[in-house]
Amino acid sequence: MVSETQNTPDPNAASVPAPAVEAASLTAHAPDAPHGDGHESHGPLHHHFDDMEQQRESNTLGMWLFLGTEAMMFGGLFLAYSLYRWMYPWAFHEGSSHLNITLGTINTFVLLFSSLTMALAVRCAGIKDRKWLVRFLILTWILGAAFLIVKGFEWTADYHEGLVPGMNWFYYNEHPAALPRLAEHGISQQNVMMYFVVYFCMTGLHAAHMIVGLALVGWFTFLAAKGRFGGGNDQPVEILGLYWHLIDIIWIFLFPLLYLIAGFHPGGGGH
Amino acid sequence: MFNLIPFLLEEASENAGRYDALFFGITAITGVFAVIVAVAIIALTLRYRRGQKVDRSNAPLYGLTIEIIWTAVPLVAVMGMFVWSTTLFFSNKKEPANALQVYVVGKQWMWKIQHPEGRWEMNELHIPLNQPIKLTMTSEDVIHSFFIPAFRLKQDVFPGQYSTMWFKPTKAGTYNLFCAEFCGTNHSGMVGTVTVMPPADYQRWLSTGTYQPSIAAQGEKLFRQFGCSGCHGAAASVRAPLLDGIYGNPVAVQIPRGDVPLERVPATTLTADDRYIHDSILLPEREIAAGFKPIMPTYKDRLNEEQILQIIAYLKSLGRSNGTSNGGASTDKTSEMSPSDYKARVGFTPANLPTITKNLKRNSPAANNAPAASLPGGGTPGKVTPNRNTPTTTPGNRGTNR
Amino acid sequence: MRTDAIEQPPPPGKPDVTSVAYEIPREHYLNRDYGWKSWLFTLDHKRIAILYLFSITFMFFLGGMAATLIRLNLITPNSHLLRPQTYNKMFSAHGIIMVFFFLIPSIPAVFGNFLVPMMLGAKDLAFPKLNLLSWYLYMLGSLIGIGAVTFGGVDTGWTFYAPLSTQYAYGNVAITIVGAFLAGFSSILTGLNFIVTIHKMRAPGLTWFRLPLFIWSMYATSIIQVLGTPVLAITLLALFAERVFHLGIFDPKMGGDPILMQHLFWFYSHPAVYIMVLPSMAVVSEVIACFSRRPVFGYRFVAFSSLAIAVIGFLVWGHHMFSTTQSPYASMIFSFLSFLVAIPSGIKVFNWTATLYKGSIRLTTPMLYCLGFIGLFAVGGLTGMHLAAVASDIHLTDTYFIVAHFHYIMVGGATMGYMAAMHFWWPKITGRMYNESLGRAAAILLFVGFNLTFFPQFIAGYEGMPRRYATYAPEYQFLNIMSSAGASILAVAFLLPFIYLIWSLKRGPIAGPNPWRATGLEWQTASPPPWYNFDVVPIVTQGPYAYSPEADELADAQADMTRAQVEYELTRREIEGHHQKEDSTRGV
Amino acid sequence: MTQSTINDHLDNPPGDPEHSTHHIVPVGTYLMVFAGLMVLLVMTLVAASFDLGEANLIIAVTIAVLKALLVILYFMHLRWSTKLTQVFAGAALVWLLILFVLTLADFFSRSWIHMPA
Ligand code: HEA
Ligand code: HEA
Ligand code: HEC
Ligand code: CUA
Ligand SMILES: [Cu+2]
Repeated sequence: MVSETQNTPDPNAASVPAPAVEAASLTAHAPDAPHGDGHESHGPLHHHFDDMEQQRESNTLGMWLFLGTEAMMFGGLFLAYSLYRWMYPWAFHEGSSHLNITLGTINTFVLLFSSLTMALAVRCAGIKDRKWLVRFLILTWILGAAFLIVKGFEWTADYHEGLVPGMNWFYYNEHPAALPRLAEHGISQQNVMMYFVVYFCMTGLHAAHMIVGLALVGWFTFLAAKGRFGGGNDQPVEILGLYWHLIDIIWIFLFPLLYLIAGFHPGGGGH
Repeated sequence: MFNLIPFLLEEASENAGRYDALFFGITAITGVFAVIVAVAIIALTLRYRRGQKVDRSNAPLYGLTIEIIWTAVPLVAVMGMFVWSTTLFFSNKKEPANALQVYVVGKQWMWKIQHPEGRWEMNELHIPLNQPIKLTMTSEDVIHSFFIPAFRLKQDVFPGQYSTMWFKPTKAGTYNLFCAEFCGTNHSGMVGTVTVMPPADYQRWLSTGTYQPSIAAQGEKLFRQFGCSGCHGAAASVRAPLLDGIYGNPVAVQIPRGDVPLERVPATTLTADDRYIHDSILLPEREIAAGFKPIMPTYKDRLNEEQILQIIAYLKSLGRSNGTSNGGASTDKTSEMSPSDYKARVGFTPANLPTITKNLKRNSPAANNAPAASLPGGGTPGKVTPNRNTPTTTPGNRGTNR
Repeated sequence: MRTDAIEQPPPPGKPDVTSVAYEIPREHYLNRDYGWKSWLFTLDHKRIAILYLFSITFMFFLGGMAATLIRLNLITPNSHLLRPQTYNKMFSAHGIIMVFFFLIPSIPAVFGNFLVPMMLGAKDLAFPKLNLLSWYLYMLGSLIGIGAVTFGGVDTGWTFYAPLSTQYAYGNVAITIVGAFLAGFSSILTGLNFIVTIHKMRAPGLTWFRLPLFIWSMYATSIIQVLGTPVLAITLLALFAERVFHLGIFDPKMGGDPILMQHLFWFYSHPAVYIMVLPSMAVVSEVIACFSRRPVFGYRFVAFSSLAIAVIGFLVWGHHMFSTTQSPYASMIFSFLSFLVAIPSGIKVFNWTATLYKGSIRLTTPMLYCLGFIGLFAVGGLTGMHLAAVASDIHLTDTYFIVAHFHYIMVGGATMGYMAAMHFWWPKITGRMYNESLGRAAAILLFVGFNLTFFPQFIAGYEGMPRRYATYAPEYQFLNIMSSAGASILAVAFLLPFIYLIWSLKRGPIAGPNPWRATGLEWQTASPPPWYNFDVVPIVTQGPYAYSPEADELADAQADMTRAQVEYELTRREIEGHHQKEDSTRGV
Repeated sequence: MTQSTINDHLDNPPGDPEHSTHHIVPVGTYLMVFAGLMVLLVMTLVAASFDLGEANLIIAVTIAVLKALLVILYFMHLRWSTKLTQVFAGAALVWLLILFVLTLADFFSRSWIHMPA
């Protein structure tokens, strides 16, 4: 099985440099001569790539690898979540019932919608439609910002209710009424706190990614307006899109896992 | 080369002999390979040094057969070692029923050891010869590790959970006791000695030296002081299980999940070992005695590990009750429970009632000091490992379910 | 590039004679432009490699200083030299620096950076800017890190176990964590860059099975870096948050679980040990082939064993937790998988050994280091079997047996591989030869000193001496004195190359493009290489390692003739009073 | 140009390489996908409004996975990406699986040895 690709050394290998350099190819590969095979190369080609195709594929691959690392990173938190939810089912139920499902749903909608606009932006870049590219980017940015604002409201609410571990945790001192309910389930406050620790870690890290995303989208809008993504140089937008969609996907999981533990009861409250 | 006498470490426990066999066994097996590699490298290097006049013609570039050989042979070797060590590992898991319970609490940077009779000592462990000992250990602060080289045993000790290990000392003498898990500034000072003495001497030793009221007595004090008796006492108004005789016996419990109402949670059986009682006190919500409302408050911040150990000792000393209680705990009650009985108490008949009663019946004889099922040597699941129901009964209960 | 450079290979071993036949090429990557800007803002992979070379070597010496203090302190049982607190900070600093700031980046960031594009016939890595960024991240991280461990110090060990690290430890844990975190990201970027480059930028005709084994190993390493490191990152973040805000994610008192932290930590940190050793294996494959003038035996098996190690390496982390309350069943599974990971490593060892067969072996400095690697790695790995076996690990865990185990692999293995690479590619990187006999002496000294240092620790470990002990029971003193004695030899053995390599920069004879008469693509261009590595993009027509002893003899004959010609040429020039030597050095 | 034998079936998309990079998806498709996402979002809430015990979690996660798949395949063009890209996207998931399965296996199996017989 090994033989066919296992090259037998030829005796003069030592003196003739291997691998041999074919004269014919020299002109074709003179350094620093950007050229595409077949199709004309467009957009800025970095010196160390041979052609546009190679550059494109490299960038896409690189971005996907990066998304992989992001997935693994959040994975650690999802693991902690799974473990503690398994350990303290009722506490998580209790904690989750403090969240505002309506706002959560709105945010989910907003983020999914921003994914759509971002996808369309990428498409516009692809078909060199600068006007709409800019518009969709702006729309995406607005939606992203909206998401963060809503999240901000949720967090401040939690803060004032005293549901922020490590910074402001007094909810159960102020709502002695809630204590019987805890006792009913024999929950200790601390395990509810654990829920909120996980909640803030996950949403916090996610929000951090959103902020980075917003900065990039803003910057790209500016560049797009200056027409930097015309002439076949649409890939940066595509790459940005990938990042944006990943953030969206993470939220897709956060929403049911964090907000809906206690179930969704439009007729008021988890209880 | 390890076998040179000065390097041989004393074998002072039953386990030590078997351990050394394994250790030197592995050393021998791997040693063979090490020698083969070393010899091969040296020989080949000398033989084919540049300038040596040797036949270098048509040298092979690959050889499927040889590759298979040096894949398969090591494979066999490692599998052999794996089976050997794993069998030894599991054969050491269960301690004999007559094991003597000793409690160990680690704090930065000392070991506090309590004998059931109430004799307590610091950084020293005195034990009778040829008597299986079971250590139930926990930590007040960080992770420590209880290490007795002469016994070839080590067990990490975690805050907030129990780990246990057991051994049978086979040789009188005094041996090193180390803390093996880095635990801060004075880690290397967290050392002591283990003294193995003939039973007679041990009895004499017990009766001397620093005494405390026996652990059980202290536990009883706490039991009243912290209001346990207010609910668990026979005369209590609150409906809570009587705890007489709960220790070491199977109990019917419900394991709540998420928002599923308690009545809908099928009951299952666990053994009320140290871990179970420890968790019942610190995390009452985890396992609810079947048929009771989960109104017991947690004592997480009020009782420290040492006190809990004392309470457990007390509960253990209570022995069996004659079933005048409503105790969801006490064996004879639950085991004789008919479906109607059960419904009357719990308000529903669990799907797996037969299994429960079967388990309870099977285990009720094991009403001695030794928990029917608890785990010496290796890892005892701590508080982080709620006793989910047996795979055979309602498997649904396991996992991150609601 | 002077073509005759390739046609007249110097007789191996004595380049000093013929080197006059070569000149340092007029323009190369080192002298293309000057000034600190041209270095700190360079995007050239070779220059970034140099930046890494300096910073990483510096880190190694720092870690070594700490090690020196550790060994000095352990000469006496009751810690005469340092207070226990200081000792704890020492081995923590030692472990953290050596692992996060030295060994993990070492070969990939230095030689990987330098060689991967050249071996692929590419002009640079796929993402030069990321490459530079990764160096800045590394610098930031390591500076913060060493700052934290030197001023104030950290006393958690390199494993940062909670709740010790989150509540009870004194040192500035949080800052150190930030350092390790940044270094982690630099490592991710490097790996990402390599993967893309290897997939997308291979020279025409360079199919997967024509790649040097160095690339295969580097590829496997990169996969671990990309998929494993993020988990460490999040773990460190969590520890940081817990230390600063007291969140209690891992704090049992608040319902957290310390064992979860250990799982997360080792999910990265076991695979990380293969990040440390796979690159050294990469080096060994290259060097062994070159100096036994034989293609690596069983190319495909060696290539795939790298991937196998990378994948299986991700399934065994639980073997660091046998003595915790980990489920016995989980322990059993982890033990089983840990045994399995031995097999691919074995395949490598055996194939390397077989490569020597019917070769024409030259014991040059790099070769000595590599043979050392194989032996010491085998011992280290085989003692790993004692630890993979649950029952026997229970006694050995957290004793000096562990310390010996991983030093055999990380010092005797990985670090020796680093030294081998340093010597093997030094001529390529600098264009100069170092002093061969000094090199050999250092290599042998290292081997001797190493075994004297760490073999006694196996015994001490079996005897039950716990690790991370500032003071220890007197019966272990004898073994520790041996160990400390060895360490001082080690120190000398590491200092020696440091000196003669620096010396060679100016004084060393000029190496020429291919002093070892090696066949790798990187040797087909001038040394030091030109800015874009190759004046022409090579087209690959055959596999790596086209060595053969017979051809060697032939080439030798040629070389002898060359030498004769050269000597003749020399004398002629002498007569003409023309001082070739000075001219040639001017090129540098 | 740097395509080699192995490369050919790894780095190249089925069909014209051009499409691997700028594949222009009709707007309609995007709108359809978005509609699908909305439907799933509603389903999530509806499912959560019933109390189905364990089932709730399973359903919720399943729906989330479907949503993610839609985004990945269409918005992120994975459907039209090179095999190589798809492989790496998959790898991340496999590795996540390793992390979860082996870790939770520990916690879930701890109590087994405690079960009465
Ligand atoms: C480069 C670093 C490196 C490498 C490559 C390895 C490789 C291996 N390690 Fe090691 N290890 C560490 C670094 C490393 N380790 C460190 C730093 C620690 C301590 C961490 C800490 O707590 O601080 C540690 C700890 C450690 C432990 C935990 C000990 C404990 O704390 O209780 C275990 C347990 O299984 C282990 C096992 C192994 C195994 C099975 C291999 C295998 O990969 C080895 C495979 C190689 C061979 C087997 C040799 C070659 C093969 C042959 C010659 C063929 C024939 C072989 C057989 C027949 C078996 N290691
Ligand atoms: C790449 C990894 C690496 C390397 C190269 C080394 C190198 C060395 N290590 Fe390392 N070591 C670790 C990784 C490494 N170690 C890790 C991860 C731990 C665990 C930490 C923990 O428990 O958390 C550890 C722990 C550790 C211990 C155990 C401490 C304890 O548990 O109490 C000891 C004890 O002997 C030790 C010794 C040495 C020695 C003598 C060297 C020698 O090889 C060093 C030789 C090099 C030099 C000496 C530097 C070069 C010379 C100079 C700088 C000149 C100045 C010095 C002199 C003049 C003497 N190390
Ligand atoms: C508010 C009343 C109350 C107090 C005070 C109380 N308990 Fe309980 N305890 C209960 C109830 C009700 C149960 C049964 C439901 C459950 O298992 O949580 C119970 C269960 C238990 C169990 C498990 C018994 C079984 O059958 O499973 C143990 C052990 C226990 N308690 C010990 C203690 C100890 C020790 C204390 C004091 C430190 C204490 N309890 C204080 C009400 C109380
Ligand atoms: Cu306690 Cu180390
Ligand atoms: Cu490991």
